[in-house]
Amino acid sequence: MGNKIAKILVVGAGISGIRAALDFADIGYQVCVVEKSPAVGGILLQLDRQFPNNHCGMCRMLPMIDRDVCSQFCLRRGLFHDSISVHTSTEVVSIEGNPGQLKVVLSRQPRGVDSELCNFCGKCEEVCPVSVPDTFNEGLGERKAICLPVPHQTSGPYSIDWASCTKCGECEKACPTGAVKLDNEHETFDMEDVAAVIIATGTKLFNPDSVDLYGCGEFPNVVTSTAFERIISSSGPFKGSLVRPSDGREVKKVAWLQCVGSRNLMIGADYCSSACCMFAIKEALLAREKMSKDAETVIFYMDMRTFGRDFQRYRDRAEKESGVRFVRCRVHSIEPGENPDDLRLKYVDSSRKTVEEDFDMIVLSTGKEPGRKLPDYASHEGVFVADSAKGLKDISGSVIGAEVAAGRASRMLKNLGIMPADKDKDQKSAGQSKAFEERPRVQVVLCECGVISDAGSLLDGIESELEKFPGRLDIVRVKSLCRKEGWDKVKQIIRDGSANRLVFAACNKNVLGPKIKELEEDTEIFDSIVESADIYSGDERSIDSLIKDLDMAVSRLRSRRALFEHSQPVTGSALVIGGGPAGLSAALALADHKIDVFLVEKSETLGGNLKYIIDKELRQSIEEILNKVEGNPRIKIHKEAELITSSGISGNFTSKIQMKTGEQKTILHGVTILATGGTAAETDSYSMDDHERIVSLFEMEKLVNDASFSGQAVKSIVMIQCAGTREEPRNYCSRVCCIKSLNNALKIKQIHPDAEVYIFYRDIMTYGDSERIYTEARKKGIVFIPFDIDTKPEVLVESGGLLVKGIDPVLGVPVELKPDWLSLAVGVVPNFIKDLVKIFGIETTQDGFIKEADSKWRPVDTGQEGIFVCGLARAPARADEAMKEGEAAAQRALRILSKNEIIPQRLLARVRHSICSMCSLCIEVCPFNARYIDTAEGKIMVDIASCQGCGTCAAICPNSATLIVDFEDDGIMNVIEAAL
Amino acid sequence: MDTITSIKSSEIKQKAPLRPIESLTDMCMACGTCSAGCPLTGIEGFDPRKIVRMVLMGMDKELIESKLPWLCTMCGKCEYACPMGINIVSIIRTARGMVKRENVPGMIHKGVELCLKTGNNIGLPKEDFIFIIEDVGEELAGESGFSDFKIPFDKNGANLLHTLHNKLVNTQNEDLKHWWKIFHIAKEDWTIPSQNWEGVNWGLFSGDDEAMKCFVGRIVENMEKLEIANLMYPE
Amino acid sequence: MTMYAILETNNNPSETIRSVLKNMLSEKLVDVVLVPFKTEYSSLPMPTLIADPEKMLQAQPLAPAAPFNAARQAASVLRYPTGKKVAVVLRTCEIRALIELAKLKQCVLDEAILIGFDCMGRIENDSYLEMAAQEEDITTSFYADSSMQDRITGICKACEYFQPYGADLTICLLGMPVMEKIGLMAGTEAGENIIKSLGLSTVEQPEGREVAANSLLQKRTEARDKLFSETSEKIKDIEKFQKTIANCLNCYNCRNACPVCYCKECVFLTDVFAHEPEVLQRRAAKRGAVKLPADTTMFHMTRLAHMSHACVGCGQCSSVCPSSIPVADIFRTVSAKVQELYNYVPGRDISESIPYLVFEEESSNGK
Amino acid sequence: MSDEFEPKIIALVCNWCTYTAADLAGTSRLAYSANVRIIRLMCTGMIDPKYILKALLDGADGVFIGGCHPGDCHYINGNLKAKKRISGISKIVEQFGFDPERLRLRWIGASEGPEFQRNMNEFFESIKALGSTPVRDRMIL
Repeated sequence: MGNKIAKILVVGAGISGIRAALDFADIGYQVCVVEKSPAVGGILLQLDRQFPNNHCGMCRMLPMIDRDVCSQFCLRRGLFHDSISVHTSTEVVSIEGNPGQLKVVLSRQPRGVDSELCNFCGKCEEVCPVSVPDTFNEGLGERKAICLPVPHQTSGPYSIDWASCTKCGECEKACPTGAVKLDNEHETFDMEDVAAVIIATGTKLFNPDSVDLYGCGEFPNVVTSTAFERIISSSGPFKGSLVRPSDGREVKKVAWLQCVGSRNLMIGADYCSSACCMFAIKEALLAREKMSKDAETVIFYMDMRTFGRDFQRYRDRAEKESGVRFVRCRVHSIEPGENPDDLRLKYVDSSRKTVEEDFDMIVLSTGKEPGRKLPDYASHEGVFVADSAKGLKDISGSVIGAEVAAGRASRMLKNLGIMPADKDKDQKSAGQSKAFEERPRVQVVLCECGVISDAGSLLDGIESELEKFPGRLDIVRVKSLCRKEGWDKVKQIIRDGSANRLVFAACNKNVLGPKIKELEEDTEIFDSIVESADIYSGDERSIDSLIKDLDMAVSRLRSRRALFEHSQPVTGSALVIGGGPAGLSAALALADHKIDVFLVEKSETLGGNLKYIIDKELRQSIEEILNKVEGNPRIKIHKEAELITSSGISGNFTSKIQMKTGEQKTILHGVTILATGGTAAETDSYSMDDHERIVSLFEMEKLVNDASFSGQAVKSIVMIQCAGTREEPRNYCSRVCCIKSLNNALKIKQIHPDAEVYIFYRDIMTYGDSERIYTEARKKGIVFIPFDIDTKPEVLVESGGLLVKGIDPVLGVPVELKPDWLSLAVGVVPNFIKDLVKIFGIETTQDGFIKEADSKWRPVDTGQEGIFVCGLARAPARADEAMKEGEAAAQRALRILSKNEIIPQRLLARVRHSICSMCSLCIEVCPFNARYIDTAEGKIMVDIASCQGCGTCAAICPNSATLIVDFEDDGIMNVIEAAL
Repeated sequence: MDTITSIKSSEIKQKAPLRPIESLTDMCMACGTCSAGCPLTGIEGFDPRKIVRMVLMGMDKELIESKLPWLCTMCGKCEYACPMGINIVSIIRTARGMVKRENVPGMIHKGVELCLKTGNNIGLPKEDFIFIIEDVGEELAGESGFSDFKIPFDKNGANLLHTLHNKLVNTQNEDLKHWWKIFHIAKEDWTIPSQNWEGVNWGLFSGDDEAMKCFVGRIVENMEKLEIANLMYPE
Repeated sequence: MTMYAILETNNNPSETIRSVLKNMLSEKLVDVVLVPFKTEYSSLPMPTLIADPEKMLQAQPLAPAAPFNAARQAASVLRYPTGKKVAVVLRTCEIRALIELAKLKQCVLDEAILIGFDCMGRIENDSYLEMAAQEEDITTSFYADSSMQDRITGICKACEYFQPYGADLTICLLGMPVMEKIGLMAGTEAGENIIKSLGLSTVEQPEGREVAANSLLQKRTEARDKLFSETSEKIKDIEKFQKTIANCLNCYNCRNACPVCYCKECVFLTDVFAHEPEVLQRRAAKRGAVKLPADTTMFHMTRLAHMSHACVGCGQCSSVCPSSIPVADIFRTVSAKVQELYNYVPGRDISESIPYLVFEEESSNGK
Repeated sequence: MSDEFEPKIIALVCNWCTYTAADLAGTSRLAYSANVRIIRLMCTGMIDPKYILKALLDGADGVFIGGCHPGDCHYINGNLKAKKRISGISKIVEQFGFDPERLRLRWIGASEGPEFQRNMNEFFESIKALGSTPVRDRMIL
């Protein structure tokens, strides 16, 4: 393997695949992404905003450190990274060989359009005679057989949908650049020496056409949740207005039907699709934004599964503030309504009344497609499967799953002795180009377009205007920049000429962009000294208008300066705080990458909540990791120790810990992982403290797993879910309780088959495959009695024992039970870590969980670069989930630890110390805490690892003592001047 | 309805006659699909989910004694959509069967008894039946194009055995002619049994398995006797 | 209850204050005092840092003159903590500017004792010097003869912030027979400690101050509104504004005199505005002609953009303008609307963040 | 035709959302005035008041600022910081006779190409109705 750059293959370019690819690219691997469809981005391409904040923020997934190597763009538009190559319309045929040296056979379906030649002019689309339902818009509206498969994506060119193409040849004739090739023979090709493969093929959604009672296909106003996303999307078929597909009328009343294709044994779907509940709430909220005040949104559900940290409050807001109605009833069928195109639903409401209501539109919350299997090669050694390929995951779940798969693969490679390219990648520092040391000499390259008929006279006009420009401006004409001949000429001009800045006056930058990137490899020209102006696309424009564009490009180039920042060294070790499941798995993952880890644990033993975990399998997996951690020479364990101070920036932290003995120890580390955990919550609800037989579900678990339990006389046990949780002030779902209570109940039934078990619940949160436990519990005769926040059961402690009073909502009759035991699902709370929060300057939620940088896209990063969070410290999680988060955090940390130094990027804030007044406004406004005062030097410094070049600092600095490279004040003002 | 207390102890379960049958009620998650689909939901307190819930809660006695089982039309819409595949219709039927026969509402049980005795639910004697049918047959023969129409009673080896809905014999016998016209034009080889011609099995509705079996058996007997392969059943 | 002491003045209020300051020094209640001081070379009082109690003789704490806004001088003494207590005697606008500078980390007020007084305004330097040539003790006559108070600057006449904000000690003149007695009021615990340590007997705050303040406020507000409407007229369109500032030389005196313009070096002196020849030539080519130095209007408007939220209306910018541009009038007028928008009063409260650091967490549209 | 007033508009847009939307509008061939000059910045939070003054004083008839929807900002809240600053600068310029309508801040998400087009057209029309900038044909010193 030696010098060869290890290559990773990622199958699937949805959010998981992109995350895994970026992870590998970040630590220096070459990555190849193959995607079956013609576009990168997966289902997220079709969605504009996400729960639980109705924001987008997909761009936040882009790398922070290696910013320059990936084009800075919305990920919906494509994935651009120097180390990542993307093959769309490509599938894996087979994988063979040994890990580290896999041979992968791939099959590619031609796009029908040459990406090198296509200039996005769209003439092919205009002439194509074949119109088919627009798949991107879920069949709403039409598109041509040749089209941009994802209208907002420009990473690939036009593409032919071979299924509908008639090969009439009109497009071929119309294409001005000869890019269309009507040849759809699949080609098979091999990829050798693939070090590892990540399967991130995602999950397909259930197709509701088969549900005859919902009238899919028959009623145009019954749509899937994905179609609804397209309807409200500004880039969708109705340009973002919420109207019905049948007649374009404004939607005033819309309903969501949950669990379409999920939680249905009749179609073999004994699972919950996990994301649909939140998805529906989000859609309802987005709909409300677009609807009139008196409009109605109703969600029909069985259990509203708001099992994420912030989800319950989101639901409550939807209900109380935004007026989304929630009806607990699964709807039987959709019938036509009073008026044509209306849809009628009949249901039984919570007061057992039968209601018939007409809606304008009905959205089916379709879940995961049942019965989908992974391909055979997924089990090949050296192939790792991301969680999202196994079942539907929300975004953070997909991201974490991808990190875990990537992490496991890179651990295996480390073990095999396979390294990424080299630790200190020979990074071209574009900032240090020689060009910046010289006065700008601008070369304008005018493309003599072979396609536009009157290009010649246009160029004459431009040239005569350009000649009036003061200062040196070399002008040269080149034939057809979009073709190789033209481009070779450009390279020749660069080599021969004396210019140190380049402006291209040509067409679409999507065509030029990739070519300009190539220039970097072939010449001394870097893309930061190249600009382009589009003089050909769009409607005919005046010379004056074109000259302004060119003038702006020239002005931008003239103000480009060299970068003065130095690289920052990285200390290649990690500090992990907390020795519970999350911390242990993070520490081990890093140690397996041959990284030194300091593991600091407050208590006298490692394992955290392991002591409360009864489940055999889970116990075993944690114990296994615990043993490995304890035996690992790279992990230095400090028990009964606490962190007292920490300072520094990403890559270089200095922390002090104090042992119980009073001894203090200083630790140097490059990253910090916070895995401070959580614990069972306390509650005084339901007379918790008034009777010895009222116990928490954790105590119940212990009890039922104790050998003595079988000897007890147990006739009846009652469990009450959400005791003191999912209402203020602890208004979140703890995620673990439902599953634990169900397991306890099943265990009780196993030992005492005749015992009665009753579970009072608000919403059973058996998300994903754990739905099976719920099914199993019902099968075993456990009785479930739902209640609302307003109809909580009552617990009375009487002389004779316990009495639980409630109401059966289906029958509307009181229920009175005298259980032997009462188990309360009290939930979990994060450990109290106020000191750490202060030391690290990180943010917490109102419930004391550590806030991530972004709950969707960067779930284990904190707002502070170099500090990561996992497990219960971040959000309620099951132990297995917490361990995965630990691995994910380790993988994120590896990005930093895998480098010897952090090389400054061009897009960076800089301080001109000589004129800085040290007012520190920049420090206060920096959203990334990337600025600090170097007290020794008396200077304000920029942490180049944290700074992302947003320029908030520059905008608040009154005298431009802070500036952003390439966005300096003079440059921008000159561009403004040129524009006017 | 009373308070539900400690309902599923094994003692009660033994007493609860609906438990031992192959009911899937435990699987119910009270989702409401059945209620939402049932055309009767809300009428006189009917709701299929309630029935399932009563069984699940061990309230069989209350269910059997209530009129709920009798409100159901047995259309099966509920069961068709139940995501857990709960056999709602058969639960209701079983419940009906457990009702003391004298408490079976309306004329259904009377009909069953008459049928057992006479071979049809309205207790029509054979002669009267033949008279009515032949009368209608003659009427049809009077219409143009049907002059050669004749009622084929008990024809051995016919292709189709034609059982009749007692309503058509009793009150709406004009409707019989529609069938027969089709048979005649299609040149169908058919026959009507002169005995045990009842095509409506009220044993099914009253939950009386024995009677139902008997009624079905009579038809089978007729078919075997006349060596007929196909049956036309008006329900 | 505010702590309040009455001080006899015997027709010389300046002397009364001097002796208080002197006692503060000799009693070691403070280590140094920054106070206007008449040097032997000119009658114009200059801010002076006094360590020797004996030097207090020449202090002019109440002089109706200010050659410049002394907030910057105060800030230079208070740049960072030194472990010494510094008393600063400042006009209201100076204290407000000092508080703004503290927010901008240009000074730390932890060790400062801020002493303010009810400001009756200041007289322009040239007038003051003229008057000084004829009269020995302008300060005493200024307070004795209210007609002299009409000679204060126009901007002072329109200043409604004549009572000190956030001062540890306030020298109370409003509503007092200044030639007989004045008040010394503590606004903070530190101020109270000083009154106590000086052994001054405290009394209930005498009535009359509020009435006097209200009547002055009314007068000032009327003048202010007149100033605003007149100035608005002068700048209400770009044509008028160009005429108003046509004679600007880009000397940057206004910026140098501004107490809250805290930049080490103004951006207009940096390369941001040091245009390449190509830029200037291109500008000329596009517009036909450009006046140099360029960016004069840009300068004034940028300074407004930077500092209007913090303008304390001291008027020094106008005082120093060689071209008699009513810079202060413009700043006061424009700033008033900006400060109203942000509900921000510069110098009101040191714990109040400057407007650009506070923003709504969530807002639905950019409208 | 040539006499008709064609407003000159500067659009300062953030890289992540509004610029992407503008680009999308371009590739989707959603037309708006050719007199709109788009200047890409990393974030609206980067907008120095100087840029707005510069544009207005150099003769822009309108200045459009487009950022991410609140919460979508790639830099967390640069857009909200921008909003605060821009409200101040608007207050200033209006006192010098620039109609505050000449300065418009809007949030346009990355996928909202049509939204970008609509905003450009609306702004263009509203500036057209306002008429030329008071700066036009004047020598600003």
